[in-house]
Amino acid sequence: MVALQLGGAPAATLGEVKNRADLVIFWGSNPAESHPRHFTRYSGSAKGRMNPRGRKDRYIVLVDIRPTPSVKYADEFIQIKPGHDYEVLTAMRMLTNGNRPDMDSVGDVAIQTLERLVQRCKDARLGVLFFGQGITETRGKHQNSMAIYQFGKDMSRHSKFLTLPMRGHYNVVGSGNTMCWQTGYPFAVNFGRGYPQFNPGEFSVVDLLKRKEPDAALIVAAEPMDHLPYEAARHLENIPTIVLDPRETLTTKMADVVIPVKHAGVSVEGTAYRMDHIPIKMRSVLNSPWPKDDEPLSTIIARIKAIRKEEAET
Amino acid sequence: MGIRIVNGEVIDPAHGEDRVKRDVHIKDGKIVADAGQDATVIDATGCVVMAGGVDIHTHVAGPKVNFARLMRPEDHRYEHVSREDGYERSGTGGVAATTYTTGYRYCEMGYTTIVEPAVPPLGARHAHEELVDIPQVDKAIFTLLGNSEIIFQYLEKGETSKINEYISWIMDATKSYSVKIVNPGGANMWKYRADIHDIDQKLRDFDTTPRQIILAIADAMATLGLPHPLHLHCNNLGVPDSYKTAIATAEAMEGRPLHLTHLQFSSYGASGKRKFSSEAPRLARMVNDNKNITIDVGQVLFGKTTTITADGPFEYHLHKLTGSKWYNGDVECEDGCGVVPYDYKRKSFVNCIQWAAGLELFLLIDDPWRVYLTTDHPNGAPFITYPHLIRLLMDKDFRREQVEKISAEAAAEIPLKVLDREYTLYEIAIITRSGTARRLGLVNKGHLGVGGDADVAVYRASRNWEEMFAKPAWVIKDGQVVAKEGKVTRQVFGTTMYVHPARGFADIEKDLADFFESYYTVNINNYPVGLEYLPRPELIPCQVKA
Amino acid sequence: MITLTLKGKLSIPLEADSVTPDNLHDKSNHQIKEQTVYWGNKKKTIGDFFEVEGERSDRITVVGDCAKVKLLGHKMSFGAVHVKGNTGYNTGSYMTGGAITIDGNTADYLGAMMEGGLIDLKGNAGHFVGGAYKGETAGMTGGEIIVRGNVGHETGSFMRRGLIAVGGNAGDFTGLFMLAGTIVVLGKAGERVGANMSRGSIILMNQARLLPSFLENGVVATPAVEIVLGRVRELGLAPAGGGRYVRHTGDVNAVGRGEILMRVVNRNHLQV
Amino acid sequence: MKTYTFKEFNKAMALIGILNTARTLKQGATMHIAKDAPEYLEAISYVGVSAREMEKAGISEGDDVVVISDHGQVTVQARKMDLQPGSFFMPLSYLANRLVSAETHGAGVPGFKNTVVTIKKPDE
Repeated sequence: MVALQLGGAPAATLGEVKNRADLVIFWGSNPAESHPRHFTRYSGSAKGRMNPRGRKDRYIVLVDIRPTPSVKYADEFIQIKPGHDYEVLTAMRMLTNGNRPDMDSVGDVAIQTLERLVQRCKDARLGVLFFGQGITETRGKHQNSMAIYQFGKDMSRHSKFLTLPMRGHYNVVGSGNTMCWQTGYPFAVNFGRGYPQFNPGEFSVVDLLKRKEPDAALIVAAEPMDHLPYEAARHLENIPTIVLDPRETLTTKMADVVIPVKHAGVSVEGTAYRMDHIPIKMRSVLNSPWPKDDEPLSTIIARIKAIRKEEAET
Repeated sequence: MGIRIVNGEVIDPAHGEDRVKRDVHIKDGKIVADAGQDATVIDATGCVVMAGGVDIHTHVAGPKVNFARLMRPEDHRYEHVSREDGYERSGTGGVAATTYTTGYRYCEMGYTTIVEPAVPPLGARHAHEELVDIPQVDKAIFTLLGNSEIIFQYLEKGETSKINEYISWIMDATKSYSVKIVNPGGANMWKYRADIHDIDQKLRDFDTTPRQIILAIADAMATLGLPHPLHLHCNNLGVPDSYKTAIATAEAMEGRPLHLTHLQFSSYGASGKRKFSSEAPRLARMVNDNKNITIDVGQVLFGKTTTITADGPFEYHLHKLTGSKWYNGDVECEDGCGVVPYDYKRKSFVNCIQWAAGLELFLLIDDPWRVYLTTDHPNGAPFITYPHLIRLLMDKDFRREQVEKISAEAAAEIPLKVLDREYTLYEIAIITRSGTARRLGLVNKGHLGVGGDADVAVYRASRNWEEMFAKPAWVIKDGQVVAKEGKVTRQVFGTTMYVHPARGFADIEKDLADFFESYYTVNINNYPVGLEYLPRPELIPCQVKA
Repeated sequence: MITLTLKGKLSIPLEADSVTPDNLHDKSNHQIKEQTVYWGNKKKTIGDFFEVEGERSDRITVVGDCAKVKLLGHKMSFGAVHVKGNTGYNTGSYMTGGAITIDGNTADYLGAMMEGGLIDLKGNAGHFVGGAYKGETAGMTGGEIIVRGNVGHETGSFMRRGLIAVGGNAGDFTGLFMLAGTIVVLGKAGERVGANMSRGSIILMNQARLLPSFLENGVVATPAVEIVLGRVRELGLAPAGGGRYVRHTGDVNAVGRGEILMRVVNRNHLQV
Repeated sequence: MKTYTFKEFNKAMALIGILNTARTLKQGATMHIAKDAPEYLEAISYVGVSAREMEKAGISEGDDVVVISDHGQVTVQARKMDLQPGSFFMPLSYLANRLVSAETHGAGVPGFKNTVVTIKKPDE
């Protein structure tokens, strides 16, 4: 996200990958485990307009620090030294732009290997680089994604090339999109002064919790006690916490108030955004006695407004 | 309870009224003959009374607009709408403002209807979700079909009736109002990193040409009786000699109705020392001579903005030129888009020519009913600059002052410097509401006759047209006062207008099922946008000619 | 002199962008107390949090642990702010003139988007010292920042002019996307120094591992470095003088006219 | 003070390296059962170590080991994985998150794959 804000990216919807891509690179991503259906639907064996034979029409490269279970689906595996993605990408950008790095290898990868990969990208009808959290959560963080996008932009001078993040979590893209059209920012938004302010690090949840700044928390369909570093999440144990969730989690166990709600896409219809920003209509398939997410929230807002009004009048 | 606006001067070009002193009566959201004795009286002494503004082309919602917001946090950092200022919902400004801010700002300028003109079918659901969050105005979307692979397949086989059926289906599936074509075939070629440069150039994947695409879609739209004709962004936009493509496109229509959008961006020639010139006079002549054609200008104004278009190759060209941020988003089987921030500078020769070309189009097209005021928000400039643009059109002295501030080299070359025409208030009312409403086929909008929608803007007359149009004294939406003195006083939500054309031209059910199965990554059953996405739907009837 | 003394300990941060000489210099003691600060989601006043002494002065002293006080000296253009303690986020951001002195440590975005003036930090700073906010493509455009302790990542990102001198160590990505200006690091610099820099100079007094996109370009002993170091000394740091520097130019993936000057620490360096 | 032979010293030595945490198929599939279900606990309670380092530290497959970082420590089973020496692996979960630093470097994302940890046998 932050990397996108720094420079933008050449991207597309996943159907483009299915229909046209003849070179697919996965970098710091392990789709076999994290996105098990990605391969068959879009990037691997999927058949499309220019790829009538599916897997046979694509060359697949995996770049990672360890041979993950995805290796067996790839034509080539490039193992790099942990924490050296940025250096390797820098070298690849140099090769793309016609400069040869003055060394034999970078991040434990031979320059010739990178040269071959860059040439493959240049020769591709449509090259796609998918990158995962192996890039964004290691040393360099968003700057690593930035380097990927920059590589994509450099490569766009030579061939049609796309760089796409492998976003995890159900509908994380949807929440980013909605935040964005309502506040201008995708996450880390502070409404404290009556209007949206944005600054990751300053207003992002991990940082706020780590600095023990919040004095109450309302958590909607998230599992911070499991998914955040405990160093941050433990602050939630000391403050009043309200959780909206369809089922029991580590967070609901810790919460002061739990409001069970319908499971979006299971017992309530709605819209979810796929990782390529395509909105998908979700249907309701099961009945549930609980309210929809927005009902308790609307009630809370109405009540707060009423209290504020009373306060203002007295 | 009704409203009676008294003592104002009514400008209602749809009924030929130019500064007529008469009362305007409003009741139950409509203009009526008599609002009754208990009506609230608005004393509009010293004011002109017009219908609410109707913007025919403004990028305010949908995936690519949201990418523009996402990509530029620095665009929002310095401007905001705050809870403290009494707004119902806070938001941020900048050129790609947030949805609520967009609605408030349009309202505060006296606009009551806006059209988002470029939504790829796959993004329609997203666009409608954003429209739900745009208050104060009625709204509609146009669907992008100029690079639709389904249409290309039918074109190859010459299956006209299937094209009719598909367009009818997709209008309904996207809850859209009309069809927009952007760089026909160009986005498809961009999937090979190529572009289209001629309306008779063949595509690579399909045996068809832009000319065939445009004509087939225009004919289908006529058959379906869509209220607004084809809305076209020409091939080869933004480059020297783009005017030739625009003229060739217009000629290709052979009298069919056509709306050429942001024509300013297609009005460049390659003459002069810098091989970049304004050919707006030629295009103006073309428009004057062809009564089937209407245009909106897409005026460029100086300052920082973000360009957003479905024309992927053009945005890449701009990115290479400026080295600034670039987002590209190709949409499977349908279209593409690009986003690049841009800064129009008074020092830049090219930018000055662009600025002048837009004004030349305004001043040289004789019939105000066929030229409309837009900045192609935010491509030429953000929509909040409309009052400034109006002053440029109405005040030749002000315009001359501005010409003196631009690059001297450009100032010496532009035809603008000899143009003395000044728009009248009556003409401004046409290019900002009456004309656009008529071309959109909105019979209840853009006028103050009995039966019209009670969307009214009351402007306090002033010789400084910019001030006058920036802060209307009252804005009325659906019969309620929603803004006073240029500030929203009440949050309301308008309707989303859509069409539902007739079906039954051909059976395409199996074709579509096969196509979705083979080439899309979404299920056809999940593809159509239902009415549940339009909380206040307004069906506009199609007029099928017998 | 205006003295603001923090009354208690804060856990919820305070946005105190009203604490600048620009805003307070013409105000009476009472008026100063009435100035707005934002505390969490509440609008409060300076008097709610600080004891206020003095009035009508362009010199402000802030006393207490202000680690949770953000935006001190935000957009200030003249006068002096002296903080006897720590400060929070965005201290001196967008400042155009005057001087800020901080006796303790500070958080991220010290002097971000700064246009002019001087910031002197005795302790450590967080990330983005003299940096650019997210999405901005032009950061610091002038002024000087001296940090006697350590700094975090992305110091001087998108910097266009001015000087940043770091007495201690720097994190990764020092001088990221730098467009011009000068950064001096007396301690150790982290990885990826000067990534994507187009122009500008980064002077490192210790060895650092550089990106492949920097080309070694000979050993220099340039008077320009001595001029910069002279200024750094005037500002109170003590870099060794008279050394020789290995000059690296890059980032070749950007414009490539930036330079990283790395002090030759021992004679064997060139063989390494 | 205890004295070691070289071999003993090697065995008593803790392993130091960078912990990489990530989703696994099994963790993803079992997390929806319940967070305290035995299946989920089994899916998350291990640390992957390269064969070479396991031998070096005298750890066998399935042994309990203590993983320690600056932020916390957990006891999990050791599992042989195809990794480079100096890098370890744990599935994403609250166990691994005991170890991860909340420092985000201003990006809002913690270093889930960049935590320095020490792995050693539990004290007897």
